[in-house]
This record gives sequence, structure tokens and C-alpha cells, in this order.
Amino acid sequence: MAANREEDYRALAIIRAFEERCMTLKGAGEIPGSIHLCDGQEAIPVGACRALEARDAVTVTYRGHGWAIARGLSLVDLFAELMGRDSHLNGGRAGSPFFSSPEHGFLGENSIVAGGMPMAVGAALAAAHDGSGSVSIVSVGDGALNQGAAHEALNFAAVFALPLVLVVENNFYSEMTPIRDMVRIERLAERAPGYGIPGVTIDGNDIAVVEAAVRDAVARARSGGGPSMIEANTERLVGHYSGDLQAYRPSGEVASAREREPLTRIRRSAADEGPGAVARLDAVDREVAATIESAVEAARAIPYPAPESAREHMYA
Amino acid sequence: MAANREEDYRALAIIRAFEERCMTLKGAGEIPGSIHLCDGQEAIPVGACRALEARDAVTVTYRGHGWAIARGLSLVDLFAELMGRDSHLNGGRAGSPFFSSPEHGFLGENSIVAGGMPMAVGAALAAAHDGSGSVSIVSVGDGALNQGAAHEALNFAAVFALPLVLVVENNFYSEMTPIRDMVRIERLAERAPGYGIPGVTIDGNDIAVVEAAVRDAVARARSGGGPSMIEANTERLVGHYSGDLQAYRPSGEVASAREREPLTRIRRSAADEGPGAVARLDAVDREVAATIESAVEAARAIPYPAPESAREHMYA
Amino acid sequence: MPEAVAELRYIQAVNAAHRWALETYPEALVFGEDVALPNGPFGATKGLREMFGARVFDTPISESAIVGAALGAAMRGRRPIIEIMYGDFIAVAMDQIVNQVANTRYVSRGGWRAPLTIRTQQGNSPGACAQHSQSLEAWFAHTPGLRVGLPSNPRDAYEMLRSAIASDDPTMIMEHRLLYPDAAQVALDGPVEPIGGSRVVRAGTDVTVVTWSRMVGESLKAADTLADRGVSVEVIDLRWLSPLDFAPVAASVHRTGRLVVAHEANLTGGFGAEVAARVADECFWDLDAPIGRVGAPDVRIPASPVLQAVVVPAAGAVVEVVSRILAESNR
Amino acid sequence: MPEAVAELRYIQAVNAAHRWALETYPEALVFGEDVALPNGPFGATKGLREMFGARVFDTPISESAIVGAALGAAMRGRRPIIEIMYGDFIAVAMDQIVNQVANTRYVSRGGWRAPLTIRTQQGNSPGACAQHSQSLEAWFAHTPGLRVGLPSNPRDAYEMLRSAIASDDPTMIMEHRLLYPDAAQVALDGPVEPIGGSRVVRAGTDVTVVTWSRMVGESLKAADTLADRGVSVEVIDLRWLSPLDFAPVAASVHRTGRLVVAHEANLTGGFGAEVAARVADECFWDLDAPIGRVGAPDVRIPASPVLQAVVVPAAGAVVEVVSRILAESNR
Ligand SMILES: Cc1ncc(C[n+]2csc(CCOP(=O)(O)OP(=O)(O)O)c2C)c(N)n1
Ligand SMILES: Cc1ncc(C[n+]2csc(CCOP(=O)(O)OP(=O)(O)O)c2C)c(N)n1
Ligand SMILES: [Mg+2]
Ligand SMILES: [Mg+2]
Repeated sequence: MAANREEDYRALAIIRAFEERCMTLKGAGEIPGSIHLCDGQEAIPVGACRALEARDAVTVTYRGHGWAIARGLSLVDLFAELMGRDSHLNGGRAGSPFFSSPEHGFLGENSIVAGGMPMAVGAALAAAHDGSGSVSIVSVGDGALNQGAAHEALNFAAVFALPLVLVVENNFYSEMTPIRDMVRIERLAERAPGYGIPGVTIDGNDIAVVEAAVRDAVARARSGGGPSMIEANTERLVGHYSGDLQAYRPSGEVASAREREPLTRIRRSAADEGPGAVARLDAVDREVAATIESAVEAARAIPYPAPESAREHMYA
Repeated sequence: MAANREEDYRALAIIRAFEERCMTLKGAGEIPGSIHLCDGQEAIPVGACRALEARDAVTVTYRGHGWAIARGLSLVDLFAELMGRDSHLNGGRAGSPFFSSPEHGFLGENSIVAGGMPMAVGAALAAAHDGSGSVSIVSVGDGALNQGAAHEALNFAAVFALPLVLVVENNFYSEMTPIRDMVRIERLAERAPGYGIPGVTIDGNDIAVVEAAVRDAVARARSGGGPSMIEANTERLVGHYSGDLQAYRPSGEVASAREREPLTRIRRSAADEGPGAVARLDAVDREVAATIESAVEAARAIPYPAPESAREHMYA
Repeated sequence: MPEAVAELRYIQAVNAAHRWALETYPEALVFGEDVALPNGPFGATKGLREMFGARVFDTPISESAIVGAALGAAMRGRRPIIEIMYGDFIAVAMDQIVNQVANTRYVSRGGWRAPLTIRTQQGNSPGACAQHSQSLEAWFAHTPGLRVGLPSNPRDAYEMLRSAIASDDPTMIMEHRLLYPDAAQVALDGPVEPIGGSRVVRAGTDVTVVTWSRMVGESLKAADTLADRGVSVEVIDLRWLSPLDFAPVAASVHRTGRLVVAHEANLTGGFGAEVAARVADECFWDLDAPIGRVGAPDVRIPASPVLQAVVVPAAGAVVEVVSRILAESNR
Repeated sequence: MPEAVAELRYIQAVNAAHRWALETYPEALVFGEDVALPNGPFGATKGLREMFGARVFDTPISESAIVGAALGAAMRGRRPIIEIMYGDFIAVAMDQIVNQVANTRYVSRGGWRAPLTIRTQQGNSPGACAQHSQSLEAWFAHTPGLRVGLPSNPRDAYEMLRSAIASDDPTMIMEHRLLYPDAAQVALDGPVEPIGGSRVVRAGTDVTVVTWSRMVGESLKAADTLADRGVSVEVIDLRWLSPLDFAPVAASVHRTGRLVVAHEANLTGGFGAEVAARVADECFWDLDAPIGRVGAPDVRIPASPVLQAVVVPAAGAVVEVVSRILAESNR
């Protein structure tokens, strides 16, 4: 249980540390463009990826750094990709919001809201024909469900009972607009019955809860039970993107969210257990910080892509 | 009641006769392009338009001839428009699937499936700002609900509680494909709760039932209660379009549909009442036939548009 | 080996290419609206469901999902061939084609490939409305990452579709329904050609007409008319807009000194402008006359055939522009 | 009357035009994603919600519904001004723009009008990804029924947006976010200009450079560089692609004998081809050199600034092409 706690903590902390480091690298001008961080939402990718196998497909959004890390992509490549360097990931061509990794079955982030959902349905369609038994999981945000593509994708997957799992990371905001103002339903999972598929709403800040829900959905999908939707409630601890000052958030909202976020929860349970437990988490923090720092250093050692390579890889 | 019966019969028969005449005109080469007829679905536009006011907006599909007639558009103009003549409607520019009439608040047919739904939402949006108290009604087919635009439109209307009424004419086929194979729900109205709006499924072959349902929905919309969905079940007695031989329909399906279609029902009730009632309907048929024939003649008298006019009306 | 040759209509050639693909590639999938049980709105996929079962299936009316599903399936090892019923409907799936499909290979630096084929048919037919009449190839020829082909005859309908399917790049095949009844001898089991390549369909010495799709036939008619007037027209069927096979165009203009580009799409911003611009740069010194273009005037397409007759370009428009160019030239 | 003139940044000029519209037209509506309470992703709509209340509102992330709602509202008497956050996202609303909005007036033979304005911003900025970097104006300039403007400076950002809003035709205003910080003197209460009209932003005698949006500034930089080399460049800011103000282009080419067209969009099929094709036809005998074009090479836009530097065209590319054209000319 204690080991389990540190493992959970490490899995979350490495993502948090990565995101925080991205913010300082952005500030220092080492990462170009705008970046969308998942601080506070880490339990969703961590819990979900624990329920997946190597043969499964993962499709996410511009807020997908946490998924990439939970899926096992290299921290060095991720930092290098975000820095616009010649990373093994996509050679700096994708950047923060659009990278992908075939060898991880990571179909990629996507910076068109809900734009990845039809693609994820396609991965599920492939599974229905290739006998691989793989499942396709796709994560989008709350606001993305209002895109036409989300609707078409869900019905398409339902009609053919494709092995698809949709995780809606409901952080209650779409950029700067509260989702409650953009739908007339209480829970986004209420959209599921309209497609004839199961939908559940869960606490997205609890790794175990997320893992369990995704395991159910993956088992159903793998056994031919078709697609389902998991609404994972969470909260963004930072702005929509690197430059967002969050003037639109009620004062105190972020502070209280910090009371509910996954890392705080684990630290609280450790505190309840005693100083030894807390010390073990502090140790994890130190390890994580060191891991991140060496990854940044290694990424900095990767050169920028050769300008003349810009015209390569357009066609077969 | 008897008067009422003949009135209902006339309203349906004029549409049926129009559609049947279109088919012969098509066969005779007097109507170019393909046409999509509503034989069997007439009770929906007839019932719905009875619940509307002049200030309301009507948006339909390529299968919209019945709506146009029920809304009061001129038979002569309709025939002329379909014939590609210089009709007062759209001068032959729109044709069978895309005509419109500002003076009838008839935003038009649309030959992009669900393409008119966002437009209808816009008419409702205008009403929410112009104090007109008008309502926007839009009709689409069953298959159209699987379009992204349908989803975006419904949620958009729901969010702003716009005065929109969606009538889904469920004729159980989308072109040549059964709707039951293209959704995983029993009733299409099950989509409504996902938008937080009311949805009902009704017998679309009964004028009174349709009128009552639309009256409810219109009253709700006009009083600020927001949008709602009416799934009106019906059956197509003819092909998807003029050239459709319907090989895909189980034998006997159309025949049994003819037992349930609106005109048959009224004739049956007349037969139950007696020969006098039947004779009155026969008289209506004769009137209707005459009306249609003179409309065709009048339409034929309308010239074709001047070729050089083809470049006009592109911009203000 | 003995080459099987059959007399096929354009639409039958499309059907034969599908059959070839499903037989050749176990990973091939065919899907779209009404393509399976109903045998396809135009018959392009006739009989395939019966022959190949679940690999051929009907979809909901959800073009974004259709294109996206093809992309995801292609990324995961399938080889989808999808149908968008009318070119006009592609507009509801533009994001999936441009922002998703076209980016797949390049942005992943070759990590992913998207071997998928998007088939559609476009253009006007008498009485068709404004939402069923557009020619939209210029959108896709302006989208790096896609291949774009427009077969003008049964042989190309078969060969170009096979090339598209065999290719590991996402390819759009834009047919023209008015060509579907055309028949010709088609070699069925010849080698699959790589994507690309134009064809000189008529040799001439006075003016080069570059064209594609339905306007190839119209341009050949125009060439006959002009021949009677003593004008020798060379007609090049461009076949593929991407990759653009420019060398033969340049070589022809070098010989004729005059260029007219003809397409059914609206004139302004049509791909004819690209061909003209390339020639006006790379072949400038070979030109003896202004470059002419034929296309629909910049209006929507009206439904009345009377109006369509003056809006939709045909042989007459080609004759007119070629004649003008000759009149304006310095020979 | 005394003209109010203010020093405004491009984005502030856009904001001022919105304010003007909401004050001038009671039927004006402003909506889009994050435009109201959050004051707009880029601040274009800052303060409007506070000033005008419910006429300015935030929408769901549903671009097809946004465009369609604008169309229906416009048909029923409103004058909507909507924002599509990035030009790339227009792809999810193409059907509503092309098959619905653009057909409204023509197909109804003038029965309906659609006085709506679609604002967006496009192009690349350092580090932006392939889905946030495209320049897609060619799609809309090839769509009869739409008006298309690309303001290159704060004054035009104000004037062209006012022209678009005042117009009874559906108009697309495509801004470039890299220009948002630029500041200039803007006359606020002058008469509203009708849509259309190009502007000679620099007079010259050796070569005409036709350009728009961000490339106007780059072309002016190039003109400075070339002036130092003794080359006199005339720069025309086309401003509107539809209607295309061709006469001044022809007049300029008549004087200079040389044309280069420069845009940020991908070269092949870009609107530069249209301008080149028009000149290669209508001004052929005035030309003393091949027509040059500047545009992004035909690749997707990579995120790494190192790669963007060679893909996204700038002043250097204009200098290069102008120099080549001069070297290849017969004077
Ligand atoms: C089609 C499209 N429209 C708009 C945008 C701009 N945009 C980027 S993120 C975002 C908000 C998405 O909110 P949500 O789906 O809740 O995801 P979150 O950012 O909260 O993770 C918007 C509107 C986009 N990228 N794509
Ligand atoms: C976006 C789009 N996709 C496909 C089509 C081709 N199409 C025309 S009608 C139709 C079937 C529509 O079925 P339904 O919505 O049930 O209406 P019905 O024809 O039964 O009245 C299809 C697929 C289209 N017009 N638009
Ligand atoms: Mg969110
Ligand atoms: Mg139907």
C-alpha cells in the first residue's frame, strides 16, 4: 500500500514536474509557441494507461503531455520535441500540441478540438478487422463534445460496436468559458445514451477510480461490447495555455482545487500516516526533480533539425 | 367533423397529387435533375404548418415540396421552379431540392443533409433578438441526425434556449439504408436528453397528432422554453429519388405502408361512415386533380429564364 | 502473360478497380454511404459486399467520421477506400482531410503513413442544384500532403484508382458522373502505374490546351472544330493535379507557343491559374500569345438547364478562347 | 466635421470597428468562442460584452453552428459578426460557408441577403503547429458569393472590417495575428468605404510586387533592400481578393513590365497564381520578364522555428524572386 502510494505519487509527480519545467523553459524562451499543460489532471492519464496494453491505440489532445509520459514516451524526446529540436519523436515538426509516436501506439495529440476522435474510431475499426484485439482510447476535453466530429465519431463507433473508449477530461472550462454555460445537461456522460452506449461520470483525480473505470471500458471493448464514455471530472490548476492569466476564474477557485488535486491527496494520506511516509514522498520529489533535470540537459544536447530537411517526408 | 375530414383530405391530396404529377413531368422530361418526393409523409407538413404563424420561419430539406405547399407557396411557382422556368420563386435557379421564399418565411429546402439546421438555429437566434416572437421550425430526415451539423445546431439552440422546433421525419430509410442499421437507439428522440431538451416520438401519419405535438413545441419555444425535438414516424411510399427502384425494400413493405398512410386512413374512416362520405372525398380528388392540372398549365406558360441573366444577383 | 482486356464503362472500371484492390490487399476496406448493401449510389461498389463481406460496409451519413475512420484505420495498417457521394459534400469533412489526413506523414517525419483513397464524383449534370454541381479540385491541389487525380476516361478511371489505392499516400480521386456511361477497352491486369503522369491525347502545333476530367472530351471536340478552321490544337490530359506533371506541358508550349487551360470549375482561383502561372514563369520566352483560360464564370451553379448552358463550360468555350488567343498572338 | 484620429494597434482597430458596428447597427450581433465574457482570445472583442450586453455572446465550440446561426440570423434581419479563432478551424465549417452562405443570394435570385461578417486570423507565428499556421484565403477567393479581405495594417483592419460589416454580402476578413501589435494612426469616424480597392503602398518603376496581409510589410522591406541595389520596386497591397481590383495591377505592370506576386500561403494553387494568370492573359504584351511568385513551399508547416524559417516566406524570398525575374528579363 505504501509502496503503491509512492508509485502513484511518482507517476503523478513526474508529469507535474514535466509540465512545471515546460513553463519555466517557455519563460526562458527555450520552448517556442504556446503550450497547454495538464497540471491537476494527471490522475486521468496515469490511471487510464495502467489499464492499457502495448497493442492498444492512444489518441489525445494538445493537453496530452501527461498521456505521453504515462504511455512511456521518452522525457528527453518530449522536451526536445517541445523545444523544436530534432527529437526522435517527430524531429521538432509537431511541437507541444501535435506530437505522435507509432512505436507507442500513440496516434498523437491533436490541436483541432475533437479532431482526433474520428481517427481514434479508425484505429478501433482497424482492430475490428486485423484480429489484433487492440482497443482504441481517445481523450478529449469537455468542450470538445460540442463539435460535430465528436458526435459523428461516437455514433459511428456505436453502430459498428467498435473497441473504442472515450475519456472526457471534464476540467469545467473550455479555454476561458465554463462548460456549464455551453451545455444544458448536468453531466456530459448524459450524452452517451443518445448513442446507445454506456457512460459514467467519475472522480478523475483518483488514479484507482480512473484505472478501474477504464479497465471496465477496455474489457467491454475488447470483448466486442462496443464503445463507451467515461467522464472524468478534474480541475485545471493552471491556465488554458502558457499565456493565460485566468482572470475569468473566481478568486479562490484554483486555491481550493489545490486541496482536491491528486498529488495533494496523496500527500495528505501520507501525512495522516506519519513523518516517515511524508519523507518518502519528499524523496520521490527529489528523484523526480533530478530525472527531469537530466532529461532537460539531454534534450538540450539534441541539435535543431537541419533547415534543408524541411522539405522531406511529404510523400512516400 | 366531416368538413374537417375533407379539409384534411384536401390538404394531403394536393401534396400527393403534386408529387405524383412531378413524377410524370419528370418522366416526360419536363422536370430536369432528380427529385425527392414525400408521398406518404404528407401529414407531417400539413399538421405542422397548421401550428405555425406567418411570422415563423420554416427550413426543410430536398424532400420539402409538401412543406412548401402546406406553407402556402404557389403551386404554379413550384411547378415552374422545378421545370427550371423563370418562376417567381427562384427563377429556376434553385430547382426541386433547394428553393426558398422570403415572403413565406420559408428559409428553404437544403440538399446538404442537416445543412439547414444551423441556419434554422440562426432564424431562432434572430427571433431571440428582434422581439418578433417568431419561432423557427426545421424538418430533417432520420439519417440527418448523424451529421455533425445536426449535433452542433441542437446544442447551440439548447444552450441559448432558442425558439426552435426540430421535426425529424423518420421514414426509416436514409436513401437506401435503413436507419436502424445506422444508430444504436430505438427511437431517435432519445437523442434529445443529451441536449437537455424535450423529445417525443409520434405517429407522423396523423395530421391531428402532428399538429398537437408541434403546437406544444411551438408554444414552449415562443414562451422562452427553448428548443425541442419531435420524431414523427412515417413511411416513404416511393423511392428516395425519382430514379430509385427500391430493390432494397422487403417485398410487401410498401404495400403494407399504403395501409397506414394518411390518405388511406381518411378514406377508411369515410368508408366506415358511408358512401356519401366517400363520394365527398372523390369530389375532393377531382377538384385537386383539376387544380394541379391548371397549375401545370400555368407553369408551362412561364418562360425559361433569359440565359444572360445567369450572372445576375451574385452580390448586392 | 496474356493481358485481360474488357470493354468497360467508366463506372464499371471504377468498380473493377475496387474489386482488384479487395483481391490484392487483404487490408483493403471499402466504406461509405450506401456503398455496400445498396451497391452504391452510382454502382461504383456494385457486388463488392456480396464478394468481400464485412470489408465492404455502409456507414452513417457522417463524412467527418468516414474520413477520420479511414485515416485512423490507415495509420493502423488498413488500406481504406472511401466514397464521398458528391464532391460538394466534402465540405463537411474538410478538417479531417486538410488538418488531419494531409498532416499525418509530414508532421510525424514519416513515422506514420496514411494509405487511403478518397473517391468522389463532382461537377454539374443537367438540372443538378448548386449544392450538387461544384468542381472543387483546387482546394485539394492547394493542400500539400494529398495526391489529386481526375480521370477523364474509363481506362484512367481504372488505372488511376489502382494507382491511388496502391500508393502509401492519401489520394483523392475526383470523378465526373457525366463520364460514367462512357465505355472503352480497359486492360485489367497490367502493372499498376505509380501516381502521376499527364497524357498528350491529341498532337497539334498551333496551341496547347491543358485540361482534365470532363473538359478533356470537350477540348477534343473543340480541337476538331478548330481543325476544320485550320488550327492545329494539342490537347494534354493533365490527369493528376498532384503531382503536377509539368515537363510535358512546358515541352508542348515550347512547340506551340500558346497555352489555354480548360476546366469546369469556376475560373477565378481554379487550378487553371496554377498551370498558367507556372507557364508564365518557366516558359515565358516560349510564349507567342497571352495565356487563355476556360472555366465557369464566377457564379453559383443555377439548377435550370437554360442557365447551366451558359455557366457550365463546354467545347464552345474552348473554341472561343483558343480563337481569341490566336487572334491576339504575334504570328 | 472634425475627424477623430487615434493611435491604435491592429487588434485595437479591429475592436474599434466592432464597437462602431454595435453602435451603428442595432441589428448587429457579435458571437464566437470566448469573445464575450473572456474578452476574446486575442482581445478583438474586448469590452464589447460589457458595453452591449446580450448582443455579444460566447458560443459552444461548434463552428458549423456558429456560421450557420450567423447565416440564418442574417437572413432574418440581423447583421452578425462572428469570429473563427484560427483560420485553420474554418475547415470544420466549410459546408456552412460554401454550400450555405455563398449560395444564399444567388440561388434565391436576390430574394435573400446574408449580411454577415466572418472574422478570423491566420498564418504562422513562431512555434505554431501545422494546425494553427495555414493561410487559406485561396479557398474563399475561389468561392463565388463571398467577399474576401486581408487587412495588412491597423488602418485597413478598421476600415476593411467596417466595409465588410456595412456590406449586405457575406464577407470574410482574414487577419494575421503577427500584425496585431502593429500600431498606426486610424481615422475613426470617416465615411465607410465600399468593399474593394487595392492600394499602391510604394511607387516604383522596375518591377511590380502584388501582395497582401503580412507579406505587404515583408515586400516593403524587400523593396528597401532592392532599392539599395538600384532596383525600384512598386508594391501593391491588394487588400481584397474578392472583388479583385485588377486595373491598378495592370496599370502598374504596364509601367514596370515585370510582376512578382507574394503571399504566405503555399505556392501551388495559392491566389498568387490567379493574379499571375490574369496578367499573363490581359497584360501579356506589357511583360518584359517571366512572372515570379513567392509563397510557402508545398509542405505542411513544421512547428520548429528552425524549420519555419525556411518554410514561411519573408522579405528575403521576395528579394530573391524579384532579382531572378530581373536577371531573366530582356532589358
Ligand atoms: C475546431 C476547433 N475550434 C476551436 C479551437 C480553439 N480551442 C483550442 S482548445 C479550446 C478549448 C477546448 O476545451 P476542452 O475541450 O474543454 O479542452 P481543455 O482545453 O479544457 O482540455 C478551443 C476552443 C480548436 N483548437 N479547434
Ligand atoms: C452531407 C451530405 N451527405 C450525403 C448526402 C447524400 N444524401 C442525400 S439524401 C440522403 C439520405 C438522407 O436520409 P434522411 O436524412 O433519412 O432523409 P430522407 O431522404 O429519408 O428524407 C443522403 C445520404 C447529402 N445530401 N449531404
Ligand atoms: Mg475543458
Ligand atoms: Mg429517412
